[in-house]
Amino acid sequence: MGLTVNNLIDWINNFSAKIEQNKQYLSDLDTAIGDGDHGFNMSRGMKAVSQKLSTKPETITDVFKQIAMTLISTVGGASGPLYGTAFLEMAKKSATSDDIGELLEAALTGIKKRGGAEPGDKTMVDVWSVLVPEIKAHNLTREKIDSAVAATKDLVAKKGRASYLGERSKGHIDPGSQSSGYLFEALLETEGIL
Amino acid sequence: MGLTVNNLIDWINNFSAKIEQNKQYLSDLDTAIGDGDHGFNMSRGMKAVSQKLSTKPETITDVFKQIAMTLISTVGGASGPLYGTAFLEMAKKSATSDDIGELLEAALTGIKKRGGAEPGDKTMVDVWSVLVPEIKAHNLTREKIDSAVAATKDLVAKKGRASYLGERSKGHIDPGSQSSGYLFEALLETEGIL
Amino acid sequence: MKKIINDPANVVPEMVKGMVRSYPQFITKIEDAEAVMRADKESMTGKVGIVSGGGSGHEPTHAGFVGKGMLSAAVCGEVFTSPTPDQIYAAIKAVDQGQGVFLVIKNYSGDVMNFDMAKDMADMDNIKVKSIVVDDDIAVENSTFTQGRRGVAGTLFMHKILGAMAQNGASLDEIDAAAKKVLPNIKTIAVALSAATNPETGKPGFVLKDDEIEYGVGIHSEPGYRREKIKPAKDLVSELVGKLNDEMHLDHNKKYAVLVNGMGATPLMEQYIFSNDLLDKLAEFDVKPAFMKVGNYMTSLDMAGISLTFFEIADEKWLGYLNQPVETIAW
Amino acid sequence: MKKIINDPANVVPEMVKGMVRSYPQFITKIEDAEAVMRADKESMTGKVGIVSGGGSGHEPTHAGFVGKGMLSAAVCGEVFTSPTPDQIYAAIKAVDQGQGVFLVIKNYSGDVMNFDMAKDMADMDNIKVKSIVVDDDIAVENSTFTQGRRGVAGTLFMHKILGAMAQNGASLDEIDAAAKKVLPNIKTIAVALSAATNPETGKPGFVLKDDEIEYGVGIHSEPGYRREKIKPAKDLVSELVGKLNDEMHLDHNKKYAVLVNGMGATPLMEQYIFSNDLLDKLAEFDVKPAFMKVGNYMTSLDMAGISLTFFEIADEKWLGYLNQPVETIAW
Ligand SMILES: Nc1ncnc2c1ncn2[C@@H]1O[C@H](COP(=O)(O)OP(=O)(O)O)[C@@H](O)[C@H]1O
Ligand SMILES: Nc1ncnc2c1ncn2[C@@H]1O[C@H](COP(=O)(O)OP(=O)(O)O)[C@@H](O)[C@H]1O
Ligand SMILES: [Mg+2]
Ligand SMILES: [Mg+2]
Ligand SMILES: [Mg+2]
Ligand SMILES: [Mg+2]
Repeated sequence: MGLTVNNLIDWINNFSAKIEQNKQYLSDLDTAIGDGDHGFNMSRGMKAVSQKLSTKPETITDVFKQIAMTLISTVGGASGPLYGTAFLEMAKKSATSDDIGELLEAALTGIKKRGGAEPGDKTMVDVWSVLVPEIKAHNLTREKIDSAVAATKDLVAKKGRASYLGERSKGHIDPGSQSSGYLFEALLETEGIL
Repeated sequence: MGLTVNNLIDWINNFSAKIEQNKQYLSDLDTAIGDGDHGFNMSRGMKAVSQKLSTKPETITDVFKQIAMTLISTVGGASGPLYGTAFLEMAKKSATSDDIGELLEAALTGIKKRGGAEPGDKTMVDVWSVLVPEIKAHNLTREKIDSAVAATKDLVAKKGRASYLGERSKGHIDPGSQSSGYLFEALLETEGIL
Repeated sequence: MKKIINDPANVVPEMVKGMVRSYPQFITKIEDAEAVMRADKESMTGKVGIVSGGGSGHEPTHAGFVGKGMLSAAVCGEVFTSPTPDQIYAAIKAVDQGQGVFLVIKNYSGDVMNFDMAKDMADMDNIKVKSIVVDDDIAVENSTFTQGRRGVAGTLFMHKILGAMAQNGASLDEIDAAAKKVLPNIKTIAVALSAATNPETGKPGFVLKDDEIEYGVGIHSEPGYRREKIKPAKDLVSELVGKLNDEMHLDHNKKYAVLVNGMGATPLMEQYIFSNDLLDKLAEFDVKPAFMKVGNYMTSLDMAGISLTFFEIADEKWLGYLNQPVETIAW
Repeated sequence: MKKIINDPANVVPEMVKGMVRSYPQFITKIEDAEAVMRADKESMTGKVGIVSGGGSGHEPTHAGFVGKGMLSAAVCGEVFTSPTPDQIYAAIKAVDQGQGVFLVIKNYSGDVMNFDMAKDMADMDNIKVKSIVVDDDIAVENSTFTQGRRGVAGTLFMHKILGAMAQNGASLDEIDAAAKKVLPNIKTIAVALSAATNPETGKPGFVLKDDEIEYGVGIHSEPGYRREKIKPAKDLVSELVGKLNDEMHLDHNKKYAVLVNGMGATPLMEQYIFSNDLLDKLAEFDVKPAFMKVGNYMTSLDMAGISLTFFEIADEKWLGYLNQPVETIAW
């Protein structure tokens, strides 16, 4: 078991498919507490990524780097730099490690640094910080993903566009947490990585 | 029988009341083939006229002049100068005649000169040019007024805003003809003038 | 109807006050009239006055174009209703410098009659007045037996040319001659996505379905020549340019000024997308505008849509007049 | 959704092309980026560059303010979406004259992060970059633990002040110091009558009833602080001025610049009526604006509504900067 160029690309393409399928749902979540574009932003970026990866890079590091650069240069908004930074940190870490848990931990550190959000701020950080330890402990399950995503519903946003709503941001799932949920679902479904 | 300051003012106040009552209808007619303001234009003007006439002028000529000047300075649009000119011409004529038929004939000449419209152009000229001869012949009836107004329905407009519609102006009563109809109805209802 | 107003009956006086108070450096109110004149009176000394106006609801037209190098005064009628002769006359009188006053009138029977009556009043006061009636809207069939065509956004080019000439010291007769020469070179055509709602009536002038547009509508929601399903911007451009070309016969040896005019509620984004397609279309004729403006200039309250004006620059001097700097709120 | 566009996915590049092609005298496209820079490159020689930008849909902001005396370049993201770091970096690189580049960023997490990453890229290329994050929208509660307040229409005053300073030869450090001093003096609050419809989503950001308004909405249809029945313009003015006064404590011994900003679909007529009531309200505080602008400057596509910005002129020089002439499409 371990990360390879092939299963990494499978994971990402699966993520991309989930984004495409749930584009409208993600945007609807963002309409409630943001500006209604998260699905479109992610879809624009992941389409470009899949397109890019159709020419297979040679190393895992190259795959991560290409994903990062493509997301950074096509998504924009808040999710572009955050997902971009996540993959960039994984690219860096992959020079010295091929452990998916360690890579994702580096990604989370990057996301937190880039956006300044902490757990509880109702951002994707909430999902990542719950699930990364589970991955490291080889305990990731679909239920855990779903509950991590659902748990953002009751939080009051402190970072991102939803923060302008204050208390009224309660009662809605955070769109970036939902898309992150898809990333982890896709990981769970990809044979051979975890 | 004859025109007096009192019955002239009665006539005009009655006209004013009819305009107020049918303001929306006149504007609706104007919406179909113009810009939807004829009722509002006439209402604004006739309110000002009634207000003005609450201090009774001394002579018939003064009454006509006040009506004319008030309409000219408050109505605007096409109907302001046309009705204004009509009453101005009646003021002029009233120096030498108190025959309502002759006065209205002078008014009609003024309207035609001011606006350049001829009978058949689907303007108030159509109603005036049918009814003035009837008044001169002491033959004005409610039926004749109604039919003169209704007859504008099948015409194609050549002057005024409705002319931009060409053939499509057919099938709608001309708003200025309808308001002129009210003027003649009010005249018919006023005791002692005709 | 949801509007930021107080009493629908007072929208014009309140607007005029708001405008002169917001921009005292450019315009000032003419006493006892809903009309504005240049604040910079010195710039008018010894010059012919240029006065325009018409119904309100077309802002920034006309008051936004009052200032050094453009209009001397603008008269603001009720919404979509010609101003009255006394108001127009007040403006004429306020700006006359003994050199006469030139009136720019849009071709609506109300405007024509009211401005004519004002002219009669000025005549009695020995103020020399000449005028031009602008009729640039090609949506309407033309005929000498009818009212003829409407005056719409192309009127701004008339304002600009004559305003520059007056500023440079042209006489009333020279301005009159130039106006006659400019007139047949200005043509406009519009497409609407929705009608304006007059605050007084509270109702839109017409209602288009969610996927319908109408070509050739006027700036007071007068009906146009065809209704159809919404099309891509490119196709709207083709339709409008086609109509204008039928009238003007675009010629790559000639120079054109172009005005892409938003009707009020159409975002600049859409106007620029339209402009991009327009410039592609003009390139097919090997035409590149010598002068171009894009924005909300002659609006119709909250109407959505765009009008397109071509102005053939038949006299090289006109390009200079178009580019001559002005001091106005909106040019 | 009825819009004058071609493909919703292409609105930004088509708009940028339309804009630079319509106004080549002011702006030119930066190669391989959805960004524009001054056509008048000479006016930038030896000066600090001022770069701003953000999501598109706020036209004429930002590209309409690029030109001599104001912005050096503007980056145009997708509709309501921050531009990407490579695009921002391309603009920085295009305008840098060795004197450094100053970035004016509106406070949205996306903008802040993308501009930060662009700054990192510039650092690696040894281009000196400093920046300010504008957060003028007082609708949002402020706290150091949250994202803080949004950047909205007041950003234009920042652009104008810094643009004038750069034009006059100020150094990067001087501009940085001025930006920090200007920032707390700009406050904005809005009222919306309807939301914008993003061409990509095809849906309005929120839906208000036929007689409802919402105070405090953002320029991307972010929700505001209160929804209620529409009121007369006077009362809207009272609400907004009240909110601003709570923050700024209007003082007749101080000078203020005022921006009455239309959100896109609100006619100028309504903006001027609002301005008239505003000036009455300010007179109650014995305040008369030292500088005022009314119009569509920082729009939100086809949103209907108005935002009101007060800028306390804490330094007399700022008034001069506001009045300093510029060569842009839209100031
Ligand atoms: N500062 C931040 N730190 C971490 N995540 C953030 C931050 N700001 C926003 N996000 C995430 O980004 C998501 C919104 O992304 P998106 O809608 O694409 O961008 P934008 O808000 O610019 O429109 C939010 O749901 C949230 O999960
Ligand atoms: N040239 C004209 N001659 C005679 N009557 C005219 C002329 N132009 C318009 N009208 C009359 O004026 C009426 C419209 O008046 P109104 O709606 O108040 O003015 P406007 O058309 O300026 O909005 C028309 O119904 C028609 O009867
Ligand atoms: Mg979003
Ligand atoms: Mg009418
Ligand atoms: Mg009218
Ligand atoms: Mg966004």
